[in-house]
Amino acid sequence: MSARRPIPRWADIALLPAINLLLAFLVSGLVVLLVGENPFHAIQVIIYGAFGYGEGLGYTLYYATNFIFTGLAVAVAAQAGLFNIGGDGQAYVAGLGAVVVALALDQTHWLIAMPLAVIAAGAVGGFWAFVPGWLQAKRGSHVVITTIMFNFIAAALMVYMVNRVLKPASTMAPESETIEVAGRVPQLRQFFSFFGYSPVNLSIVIAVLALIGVYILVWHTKFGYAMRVLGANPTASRYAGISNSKMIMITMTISGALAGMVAINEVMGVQNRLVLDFVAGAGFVGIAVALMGRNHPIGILLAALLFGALYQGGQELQFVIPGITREMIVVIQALVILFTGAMEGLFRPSLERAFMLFSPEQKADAIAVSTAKSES
Amino acid sequence: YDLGGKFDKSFNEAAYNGAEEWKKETGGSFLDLELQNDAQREQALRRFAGQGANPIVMAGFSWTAALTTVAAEFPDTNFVVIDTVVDAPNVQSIVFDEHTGSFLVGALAALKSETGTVAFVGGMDVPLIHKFYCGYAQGAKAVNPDVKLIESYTGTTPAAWNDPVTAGELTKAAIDGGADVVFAAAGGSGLGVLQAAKDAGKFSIGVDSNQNYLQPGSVLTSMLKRVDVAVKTALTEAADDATFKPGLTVLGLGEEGVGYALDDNNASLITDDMKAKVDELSAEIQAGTLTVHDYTTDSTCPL
Amino acid sequence: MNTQRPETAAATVPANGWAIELEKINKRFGAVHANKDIDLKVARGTIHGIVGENGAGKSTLMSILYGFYTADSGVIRVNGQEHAITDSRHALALGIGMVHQHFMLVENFSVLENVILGAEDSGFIKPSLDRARKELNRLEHEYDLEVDPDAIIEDISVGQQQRVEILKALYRGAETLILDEPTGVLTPKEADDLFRVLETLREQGKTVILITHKLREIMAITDNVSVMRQGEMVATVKTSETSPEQLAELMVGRRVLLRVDKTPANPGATLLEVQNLVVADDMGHVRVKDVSFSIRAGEIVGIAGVSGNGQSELLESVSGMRDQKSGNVLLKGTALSLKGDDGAARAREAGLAHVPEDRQRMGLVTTFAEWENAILGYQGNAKYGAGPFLDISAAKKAAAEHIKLFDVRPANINLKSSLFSGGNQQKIVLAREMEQDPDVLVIGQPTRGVDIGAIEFIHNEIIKMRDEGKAILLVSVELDEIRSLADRILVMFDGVIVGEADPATATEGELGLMMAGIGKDAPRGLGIAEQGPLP
Amino acid sequence: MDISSVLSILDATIRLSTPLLLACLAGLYSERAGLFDIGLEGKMLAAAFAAGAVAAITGSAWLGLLAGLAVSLSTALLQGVAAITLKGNQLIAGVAINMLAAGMTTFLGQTWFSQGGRTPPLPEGGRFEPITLPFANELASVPVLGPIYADLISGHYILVYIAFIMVGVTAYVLYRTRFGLRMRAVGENPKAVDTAGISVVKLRYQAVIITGLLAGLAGAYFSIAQGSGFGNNMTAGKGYIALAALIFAKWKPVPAMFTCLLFGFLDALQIRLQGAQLGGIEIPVQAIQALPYLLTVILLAGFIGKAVGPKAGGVPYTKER
Ligand SMILES: Nc1ncnc2c1ncn2[C@@H]1O[C@H](COP(=O)(O)OP(=O)(O)OP(=O)(O)O)[C@@H](O)[C@H]1O
Ligand SMILES: Nc1ncnc2c1ncn2[C@@H]1O[C@H](COP(=O)(O)OP(=O)(O)OP(=O)(O)O)[C@@H](O)[C@H]1O
Ligand SMILES: [Mg+2]
Ligand SMILES: [Mg+2]
Repeated sequence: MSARRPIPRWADIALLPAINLLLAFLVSGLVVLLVGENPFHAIQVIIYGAFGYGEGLGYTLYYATNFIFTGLAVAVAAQAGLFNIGGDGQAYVAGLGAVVVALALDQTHWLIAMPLAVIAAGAVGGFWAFVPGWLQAKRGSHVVITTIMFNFIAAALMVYMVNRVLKPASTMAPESETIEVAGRVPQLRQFFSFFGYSPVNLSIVIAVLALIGVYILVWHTKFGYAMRVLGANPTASRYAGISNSKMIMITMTISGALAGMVAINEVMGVQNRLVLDFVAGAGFVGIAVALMGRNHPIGILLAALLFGALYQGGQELQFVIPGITREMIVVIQALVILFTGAMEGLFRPSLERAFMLFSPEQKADAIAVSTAKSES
Repeated sequence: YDLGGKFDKSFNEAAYNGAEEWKKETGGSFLDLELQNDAQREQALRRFAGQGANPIVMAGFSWTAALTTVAAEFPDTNFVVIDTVVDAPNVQSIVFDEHTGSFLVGALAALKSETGTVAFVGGMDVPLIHKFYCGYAQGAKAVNPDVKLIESYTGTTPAAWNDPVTAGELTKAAIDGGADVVFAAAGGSGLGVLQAAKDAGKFSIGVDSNQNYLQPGSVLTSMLKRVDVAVKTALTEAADDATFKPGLTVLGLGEEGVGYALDDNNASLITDDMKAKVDELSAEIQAGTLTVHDYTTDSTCPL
Repeated sequence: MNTQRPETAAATVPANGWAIELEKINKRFGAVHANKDIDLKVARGTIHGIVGENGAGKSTLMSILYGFYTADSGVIRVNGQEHAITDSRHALALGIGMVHQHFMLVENFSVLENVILGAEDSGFIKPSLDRARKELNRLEHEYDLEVDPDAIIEDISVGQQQRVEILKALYRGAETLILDEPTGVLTPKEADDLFRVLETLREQGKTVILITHKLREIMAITDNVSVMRQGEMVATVKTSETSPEQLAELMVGRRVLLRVDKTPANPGATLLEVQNLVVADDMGHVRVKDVSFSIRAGEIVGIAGVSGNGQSELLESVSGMRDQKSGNVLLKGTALSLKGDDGAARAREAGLAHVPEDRQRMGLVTTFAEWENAILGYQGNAKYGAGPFLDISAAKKAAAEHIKLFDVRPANINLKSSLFSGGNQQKIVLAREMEQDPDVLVIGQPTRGVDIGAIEFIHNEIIKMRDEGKAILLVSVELDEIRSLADRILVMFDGVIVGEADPATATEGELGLMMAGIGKDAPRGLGIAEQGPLP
Repeated sequence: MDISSVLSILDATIRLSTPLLLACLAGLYSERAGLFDIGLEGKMLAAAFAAGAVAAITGSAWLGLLAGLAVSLSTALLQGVAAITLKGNQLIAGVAINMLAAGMTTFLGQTWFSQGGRTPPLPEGGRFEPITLPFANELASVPVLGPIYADLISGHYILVYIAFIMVGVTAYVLYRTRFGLRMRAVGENPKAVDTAGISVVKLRYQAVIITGLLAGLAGAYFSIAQGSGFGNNMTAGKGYIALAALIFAKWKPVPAMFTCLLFGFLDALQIRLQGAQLGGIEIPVQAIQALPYLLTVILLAGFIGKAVGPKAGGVPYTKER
């Protein structure tokens, strides 16, 4: 064995993921082939559907908005060494905060309703994560268990709230009253007709702000520093005078509040009312997004866009190629996660070797090594 | 189709079958789509309308908001929505009197029960399912005022509609609680009810489509909700503006939109007396002499 | 090289033959050439020392011999036979055992389980455990290596953990035993015990390779010694023909002062006062029992003691990391409020700096860049950012300064901290704590695992702080270190200060007795059994 | 409550805890070997589908079980390749496996059976039948103990007995065998294992294989024992609950059994409490449905204390060379 030379940075962050993505599509292509459809056409459709026209792009961005929020939620907790699986539940209950404020203020103006709803949704979502955080900090209860449990509790709570409390008695559908136009978050198409009928709305601005905010929080504030110390080495953080218990509680709260922003996008931006299960698993996608994005805002942005594109492209695929069902889209998404996330190391060794052969000084090295080897 | 998926053996599948039948009879073709999440509703409608599909038929109460928006955008397209009401000139809303159909199977259940206890397993505690329960309970009480009712639901997440295991356990619990007839209104989970009742040698009642054949000899009957007929009729009628009937269409016992299933599979389970009694109740309801309370009108269920 | 190269010793074939021969071993880690054309021959039945600065490549070389790393090139001969050692299993089969610098033990396993791991006789462990218990008993007697076979590793002292490592190797029938810095964490007595074991091994014809930073040990026990510097083997000499001064010079490439030069203390006002302190450990056992002492400005007070007698808890409590059950810590007359899990922050604010015993577990976040560690504990300080924000350039500036002042190598503030050698990691921590200009400095094991060049530097820095009028609390298991640095020595045993000694007059023997609980006012016969047999 | 309703709750407890227990033990092996496994759900689902499909086609429960084991095993190995050989992130690998299983099972089910991803109801013999233990019927009339033996202990599917036997087997393997010793060591300190001359990679693969097999049993239980045929996503999050149980039990086999029984009991209780009244007011059914989860949190916070997992968990083992 020889001294491993790391591959150049550009190859690491661009080439390798690209190769992996290609592989994911290739394997997906086989699945498409299995149902007798043309895989190249399918990929074309996905890409066109996700980015090719305004409305498609709008949908991609709309999905990505959710994934940015849940991805950030997972990432912020992960920075402090906490694994928050509860994004789904936190986003779900945050819907209560959003819808209550929106319904109360839908006679005013969205400029009033939206900030207050953001606070309310953040507070409710934050609370839903604070409790597991508190239990972890004070009682040592593992957040992984408690957040899973809180997802289920949230689901039960919301079925009750929607059906027994928020639903007007006379309607059939399990949903809250509709928010008046003044209380809704404006959709981007109101400003740019380019986006067609897509539901992407001003929540995406909050998402971008959240990305920047998290970046600053984690890498440019004392709090973020403390958070990272805790995540990397809890003993060192006590040594550094950081209160681990407070950090855990605050970090979980921030994480839950971020997940709670999904409610703004869905409840105030798209559905205009609270419906059952509006989160639709975005919290779990957030785990994949955060992991693939290496818990870094830029990575999360890219991963969220990728998943948004897969969602929207997959939908397009269903329209265009009727033989392809929604399950196949899930399969394709899973393959993308598998190859670009879990198996990202697949090509690293060959790539390292390739670079070794192509760079002259390293080439000399490689030869020296191999001759040395054959001598022994 | 609603989020439960196309082939749920009951509601969505019935819609699909209706469309298939229409296709077979008329030679027409249809586009169909399953949704992954709520946001895709408007997108799908617009897409179909944009492609010139006419009519567009939707099954499920969750379509209200999306349809309200899109129907206004495509005034020349005819829409038919099942299970909810959208007030627009180009929309036909079809709702079913599930409560009366459930009333009849409730009566059958109480008549069949030897223990005097009948049970209900719903998918999720949502108004539509309550409407089933409320009708069922009233029917059971109507023939046996002392009947004991056990009411339960599989879950609180969308998995509730696809969780035969929990539904089966609920059924076993109900049977342990003395029930010997269990009505399943739980989508895909209902299969677990039918199985568990069969395993225990008790009776079950299917829902939406005729499910008698699934466990012959154990499924007492099925509460029919002829979505297939509705879809088929809608496709036929709404294709032509001349026959298209915008506004509200209520399909009840009279229209044979709801009812109970009687076929070879359960013929031996339902005695002539039982059939006579239920048919009598059915006639009374249709005549208006017997009213069955509809839960969804005021979210209460007077028993 | 400014020193003349001494005649390479033991070049002719020794009576018992060579146990190990390494020829032209090369190993690179990325840009670092850790081993350059290394030649090393070890005679069978001898103790062979290897010395060298931190990062000289000692551990790397031994890891290659043990099959943990694979050399890029070179030849390994064991007992004259050439072998390409591909993995540790292979090395073990050749009779090579290794006690790693950082122990390779499974912490929540018992001693027995650790010993048999990888050397089980059959699919079921019961017979192996029984056999190991017997064998261990025999080895224990043969080498006077006492450990409780059923104790859990994390519950026993490092000294005992090391015995387990040695027993592990012996159990596997090692003929050649490699020890990488075995005494770094041992008390003098434990070290003596270890050396007795090594001598027994030598008598039995086994071969020992000993890496250490302590020249005293090299002189005392080895037959031959090799010196490494910056990846190269600079010399191999007979121990009897060399001196510590010569070895030090070979290692560092310059003359090193091997003792501390200091003027008498000139104590001022009392800065740190500890009153009736009672502290419990994580399990709730009281480890510090009613300890009181005070330190004045310009004074170094050393706490000596066998590790595990409450020093760690005392340090952690004084520095705010651990709640006290009762008692007070006063800084300049004001009691510190140390309650809550952020007590360390308040201690620092009050002017107390803390160099922890365990730099990797506490003092550093090893995954952080060097500059990020340069502000650890002071992240809230206004000079590293206004309000909630972190001023990265200020932190980097401070880091660069620390590196310059303390000669940290490599001088790269962006390097991940885990990639610095232990000595340099220690300097990073020291620089950070000392440069805050604290009133009181609390230091645990300042030179653990650090090479002599760095030790000299660190000791001088500590004296300099004292002379600037700081109060310094020094905890170390190195008696030499305590005796040469401290102005007063307190001896701790079983959570109690059992006596005070004057470093100028106290002998090592006296201190040793006090440390074993047999001092002047010591409670006799307490807990001695746990510490092993008396000398 | 009379004895028969108590027995019926306990009976349901056993039925409901069995798949959790199998999954929990499955997770125990890989996690003890230092591999986080949130892919339990996916492995179970894949196995449930394979077992259901093969049993439906062949009419043999045993062939179904075999298929379930095989599929779960291959899924586990795929995850193993990602997490062990390629040193990928173990959590991502798990998430991917879960999604892949969710999509693939429905997709293949639809392609093969055209019943919306469901398999057809199983024919006779395609499903495991409850086993009546010897003398169960004879003893049933003995007061108290009779019903306990006849109803509670006897009359379960074979997989139930396997699950409970596996608890003892696992405890034995873990604490009494060479493999168990090494596996526990590799989850705590792989470097120590490596320097002792044992292959970390091989050990981890062995653990993953066992995980795959046990998850396969759990999956098969859903579709060909407790249920009769496969339904979409029929594992309904049980993989996550099993994971929670594993942490709750601090990665130990016997406590794992008790935890799974507890979770099963809470679920059984929930099922029986639906519609219960409290002081004349009907408790919302959602409150009862949330009860198991709430109680878990309370028990965890109140009694269990800190759970410290295998130290090397989640970190791929890299040996510098
Ligand atoms: N795993 C590794 N990866 C990359 N570089 C390494 C690795 N291990 C060691 N090195 C490099 O090799 C050099 C020699 O390291 P080695 O551990 O052999 O030093 P040492 O002589 O044992 O030092 P110390 O006295 O601190 O133990 C180091 O300076 C380091 O830069
Ligand atoms: N992964 C790595 N990459 C690069 N260098 C490394 C790596 N791991 C260790 N090193 C280097 O190897 C050398 C010795 O590593 P080791 O872990 O033995 O240090 P240490 O034991 O803490 O030092 P000391 O012996 O002084 O206590 C250090 O110089 C360190 O920088
Ligand atoms: Mg070393
Ligand atoms: Mg070292």
